[in-house]
Amino acid sequence: MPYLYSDEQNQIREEVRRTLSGTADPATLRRLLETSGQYDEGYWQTARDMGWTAMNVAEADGGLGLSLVETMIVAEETGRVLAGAPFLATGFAAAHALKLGDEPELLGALAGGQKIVALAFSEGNEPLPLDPAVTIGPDGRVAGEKTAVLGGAVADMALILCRDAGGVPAIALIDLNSAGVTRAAIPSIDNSRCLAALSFDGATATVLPLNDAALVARQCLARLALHLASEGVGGIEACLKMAADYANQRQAFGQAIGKFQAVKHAISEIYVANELARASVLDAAVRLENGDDDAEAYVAAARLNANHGYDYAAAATTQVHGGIGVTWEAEPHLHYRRARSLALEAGGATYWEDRIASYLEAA
Amino acid sequence: MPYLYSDEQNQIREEVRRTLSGTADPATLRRLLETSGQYDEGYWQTARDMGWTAMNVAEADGGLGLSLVETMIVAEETGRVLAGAPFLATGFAAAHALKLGDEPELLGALAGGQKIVALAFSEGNEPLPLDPAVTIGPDGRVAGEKTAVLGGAVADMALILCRDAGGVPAIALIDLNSAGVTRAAIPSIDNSRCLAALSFDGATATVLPLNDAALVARQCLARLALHLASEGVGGIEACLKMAADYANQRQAFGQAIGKFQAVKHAISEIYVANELARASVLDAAVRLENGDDDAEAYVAAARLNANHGYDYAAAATTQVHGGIGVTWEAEPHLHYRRARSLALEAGGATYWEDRIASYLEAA
Amino acid sequence: MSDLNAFRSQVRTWLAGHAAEFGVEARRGLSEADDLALARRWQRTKYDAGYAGISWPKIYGGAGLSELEQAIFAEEEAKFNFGTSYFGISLGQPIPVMLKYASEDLRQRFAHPALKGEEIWCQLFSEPAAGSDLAGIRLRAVRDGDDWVLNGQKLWTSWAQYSDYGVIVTRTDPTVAKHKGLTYFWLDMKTPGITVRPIRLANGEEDVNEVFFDEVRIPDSQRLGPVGGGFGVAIDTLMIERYSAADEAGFGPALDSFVSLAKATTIDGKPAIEDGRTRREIANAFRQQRALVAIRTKTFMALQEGAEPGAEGSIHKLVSMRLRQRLSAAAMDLKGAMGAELDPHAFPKDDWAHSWLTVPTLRIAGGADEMLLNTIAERLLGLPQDYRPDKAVPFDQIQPSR
Amino acid sequence: MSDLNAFRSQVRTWLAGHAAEFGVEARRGLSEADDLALARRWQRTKYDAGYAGISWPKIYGGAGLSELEQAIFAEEEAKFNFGTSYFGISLGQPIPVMLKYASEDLRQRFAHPALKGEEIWCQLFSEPAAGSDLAGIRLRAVRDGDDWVLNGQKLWTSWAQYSDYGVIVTRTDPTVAKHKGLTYFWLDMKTPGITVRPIRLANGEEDVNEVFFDEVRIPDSQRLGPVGGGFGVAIDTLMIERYSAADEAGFGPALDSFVSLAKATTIDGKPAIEDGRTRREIANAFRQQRALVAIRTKTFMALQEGAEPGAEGSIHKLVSMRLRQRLSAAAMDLKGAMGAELDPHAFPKDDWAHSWLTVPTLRIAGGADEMLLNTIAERLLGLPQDYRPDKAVPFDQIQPSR
Repeated sequence: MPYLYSDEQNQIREEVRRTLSGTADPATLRRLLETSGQYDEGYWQTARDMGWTAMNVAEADGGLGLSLVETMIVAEETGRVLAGAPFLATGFAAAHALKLGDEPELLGALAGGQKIVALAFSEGNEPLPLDPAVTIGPDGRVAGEKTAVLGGAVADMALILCRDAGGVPAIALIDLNSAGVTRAAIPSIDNSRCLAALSFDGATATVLPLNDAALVARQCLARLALHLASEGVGGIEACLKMAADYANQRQAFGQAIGKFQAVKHAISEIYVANELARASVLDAAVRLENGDDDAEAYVAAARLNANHGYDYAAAATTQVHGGIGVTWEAEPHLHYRRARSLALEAGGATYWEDRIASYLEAA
Repeated sequence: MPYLYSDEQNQIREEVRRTLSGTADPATLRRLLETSGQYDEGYWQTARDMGWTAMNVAEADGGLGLSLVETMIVAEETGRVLAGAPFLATGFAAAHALKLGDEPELLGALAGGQKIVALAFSEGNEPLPLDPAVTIGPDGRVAGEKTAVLGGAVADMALILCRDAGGVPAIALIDLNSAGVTRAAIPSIDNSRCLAALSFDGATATVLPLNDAALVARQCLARLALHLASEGVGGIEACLKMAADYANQRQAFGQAIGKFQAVKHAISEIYVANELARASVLDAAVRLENGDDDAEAYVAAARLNANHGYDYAAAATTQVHGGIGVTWEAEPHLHYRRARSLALEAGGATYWEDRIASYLEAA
Repeated sequence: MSDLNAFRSQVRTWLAGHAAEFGVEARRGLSEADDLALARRWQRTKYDAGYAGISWPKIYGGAGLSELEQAIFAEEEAKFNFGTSYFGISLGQPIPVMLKYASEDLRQRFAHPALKGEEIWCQLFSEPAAGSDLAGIRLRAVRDGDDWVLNGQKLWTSWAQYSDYGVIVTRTDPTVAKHKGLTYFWLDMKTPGITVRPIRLANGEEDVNEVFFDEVRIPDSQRLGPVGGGFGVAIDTLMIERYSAADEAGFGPALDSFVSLAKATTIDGKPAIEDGRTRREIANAFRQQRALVAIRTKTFMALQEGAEPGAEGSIHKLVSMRLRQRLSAAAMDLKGAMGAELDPHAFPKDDWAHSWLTVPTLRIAGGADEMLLNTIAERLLGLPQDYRPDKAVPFDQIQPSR
Repeated sequence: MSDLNAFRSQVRTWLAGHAAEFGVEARRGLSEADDLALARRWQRTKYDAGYAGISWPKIYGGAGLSELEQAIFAEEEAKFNFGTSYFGISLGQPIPVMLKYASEDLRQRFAHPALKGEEIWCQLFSEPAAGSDLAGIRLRAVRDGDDWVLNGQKLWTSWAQYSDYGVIVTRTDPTVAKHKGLTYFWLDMKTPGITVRPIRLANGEEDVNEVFFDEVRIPDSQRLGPVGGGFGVAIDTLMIERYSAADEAGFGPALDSFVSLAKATTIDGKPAIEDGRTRREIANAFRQQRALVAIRTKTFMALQEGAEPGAEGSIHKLVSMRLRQRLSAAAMDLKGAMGAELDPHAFPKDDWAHSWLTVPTLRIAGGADEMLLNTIAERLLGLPQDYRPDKAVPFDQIQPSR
């Protein structure tokens, strides 16, 4: 599996970028920030129309059967323009469990963009609770609460990581519009991410027939993390361009501020962060695509590189812009918010650091 | 207890600085780096002649009975000139146990500079082993090994943190020149620190009559840490001056390199680190002098500020000097070595971080 | 010191007695208009009790005490999160400059209403093309008989939307070097031709403004300092560095609150407080915050002995704001996915996400990190100024920002 | 790719067969003279096997393969810590420049002995007042008939003490702008008037030298490039950026060794590998090192498709060296008081303290961090060059370093 994009892949990127340039814009995101639980419907319609929801789903399941690399190209481009909805990411992660859990119909609906599926895994501050507090009974009744579910305010369905009557972890599929489900949008630093608290009180769900649900949940989380990392790479690159352009144009003390080394070096550091994150994400995608045993550690590396890089890039871009950078109308805060939101959405730094440390410890 | 130096304290500083300027010099330290287990005898003779060994020992015990603040002034000045012997630090720490352990004779000899006393506490990588491997029998016979004892290659006596027959921690005083003691100088990044491995095989020691030897050992370690932190502050200040002078004088690309913000800001950061470390050390000294219950947490803060600041200052000064900075004949590497050595000598970062975290956790 | 301790305990008691009426709980959820009204009542209450201008002369409504009592009061007051920010600029720079440069009549006229919170003043300095570079301002003032006519724009003017008066730096001669052609005035914000437009900041708040000047006519009697001497008066304004109330947490949440959070959360199923990463984060914050407090204590003692404030403010801002940004992000990490939650009614002092969202503004406003590092290098360490190609060039020949 | 894989495995086998005779264990404890002698034998062994100049044309003793085979060999060779550093400069810059600028006779004369390790070349560029600023060199060359007479000093010349020949940049016209008055030569290091004095570095080693020139006379036939064209040839020399053997650990100890250390030590009585601080350190190193490897893999594939090397070298150096410094210090911390131990016979690749002690040199040599960041900004991001007041000024009117 090559580390260089093919001509076809480069064409896909061009097409995605062209399409998005007429669709997603900062003004829309700014509007979405005002209230919780809303997303960019125009962008999402485009994503469905363009078949981005179908890319990594097999042709037999109604998808386009493209590789992870193409999927990550789309993720990166959506991250670059701060697209106002997280459903490509959640759908990409959920598809993995739906495939293994033998849900061809929903998989097809997900690929076709008819259904939005979220991952309801995290409890409290644990992204993947070893011993979930949410339970599912033999009758399929779910009880308990999942907080901060990415896309949960809008999604049609969710995959719930829960504990069955035997105390064993299970993944259960639930219709979020069914009786016994309450959802409350959570106001957040980036409301377009549609975080929600989900309460289950007697709602009925279907346990997916999986050999090792805990392992599948972990794999889904890794896929979510990889998608978010790729969005982050797009964000870093957007910051890099924005900062360099501004530093070339803005004058202070009689010269372009890009001549001051403090500014110049801060921007070079964004470049370095971008190169690290970009190579790392591609590396993880290739290893995951290859089915390597140790792919999770490389996903962890990609996620950490993307999060560190994006957090840094957004803060540095703001600082380079000075006063303008901290106004509502300027773009830096959109990246500053998105970067942090991405970093929290699929497990914080400690979770992923531990994936790497445990992998090397055992090696 | 004031945070401003009195006129007398300022005079002491002036006198110490004047005395040292004719005594300790980089050439001597450079020579000492060549072989392990040697120290700057000229400097040490001066320290004894000037009564610096006696400063913090009570007058009744043969000392000068000055406060911790005066002691820290001397420590800072010796750190500034990279004095080539660590015995003021070890003696200052040991005096605490000797006083509580009722050893007036040795305390007097320490104050008078006739005896050098080291702390033989650490085992493996633990600065204060909770359950020491070195044992002392009912007959006073010591068995086991202490590694990397600061000043141990030269000291006359050592205080050993050991376990008595009842399994209880004890502090035992031993003559390092007595039978059954083997010492091996350890070649190190700063040989003037006279690190040594001490082996005890049937040597006889005297257990100090202490109510809580573990607590006293911890207090001794805190005093050692404070002294080393103060030496570090002197080192940071020396780096600051050296870097600023060089940046003003050295030209590249047609101007003083101090005009380049990368250089300029790096030096400002040394200044900031110096101010933090300096204030923090004084704060800890005042609290320790007052006998505050929480003084140890402030010593930890002082030590961490000094270590972070000095490690940074030495590396940044080297970088500002460019090629010259990494030659044997230049001073930056002397500070780079000393900074790291100080940071390892009384427990690494994790030990002191844990002191703070545990203090706040319990608060 | 014991007098000061007595003063501190007296102040603390008095403040505590007013906390319910004016403090953080009374403010929670108020609209900005209601919050301002409450803040004005609080300012008046302080004035009546002699706490509004502690270090000001009595004839201007002050208590005639020292900067130390002023600082003690501010430190204690900050603990309750009263609504004081509306008056910070007003009483911090414009009025002290008026007390230095204006006639005695004007001093009497303006000092009392400002102290009572009845009138608010703003400081019209920054412009779109002149943020860090104050001498680069362009707003023109042209002499016309006994008047001056102002045209142009100011930016980042704190609380201009509530201000009754302002002080302003203008360019009166563009043909001389940038520092030399400036002149300083005070003016009534209701003068015809002034338009104030609030700017929404990244954290959603609107404490700064654009202010447009369209043929604004003011008499020469409102000039402060000589024609062409405006840069000096402006620097004087900025140098009114009083020993200001500092907060080692950078006015973000206190470290204790991080420790509590670490006790209440887990990492990989174990208490987060036991994880080395959390412990290092706590230790790093403690060591730096305690050092800032120690620097403050030292400065305080030096002030008592008559010293002038030095670079402590720059160090404090630089270190406390970086730390606040880092610790806020770390706290959000500890909370996991819920770390992104942003309660619209929380204050930055109580809430990590708000704190994190607001801190970039503070790393720029009132001296960006880069400018603080320059100042330290140039003023304290004797390092040379950066290259400034426009220094000796007539202002009208400098290439503008594209 | 499969051909390359076959080449790699063939190389690996061959190298492994020589490790006992020439590798790290054979070298341990040798004097530098003995180590050099062993290294020369190793170089000769490679020459005889066709591995000394893998990407060089066959007529100059090479194997006529691509940079990729060269890179693979270098990567595999680095794992054994053979003594190769003495020939790194020699074969890296001077000989390739000779192959480009010298006559065919000279190419034949010099290429083979250099490849065999019989002759060593140095590169006489930097001077006391010209480190990062190459165009600032002062060493004078004055025309005298068919000769040039050289006076002045070079500094930081790697392995000059063992060198038979060298290439040199001189100032032949100080009355024109600094970049324009330079001329480039090659010379015999035994030419009368040349004195080499090794410089001891902070880590105790002596791989660089001062070289003094006192009335050193060389013929004009040893000139490379035109009179006044020396800066161009010098830049050409520095731009011979081959895809060089990179090591994600910055040629310090591998991350595995840190993990092993963390398993073998304790923090507060518990295994250090379980402490969050250690885990974060490991994760930070892993994420960055793996990203560097991924960048290398990508570059490698691009080279196969005919691309030119880009900024990967700068990123690699910047990131790997910072990381090596940080990880080395962290490893020393893990070892506690024994972390300061410095075994005089250890190599930086095996030993954390040595690694830590040597890394500051590497953050300066071959492009200081600050210069790398400038290069990235200017060449890749289109940011402007810093202010350079001496750029257009005649060299003899530039104010010297005090």
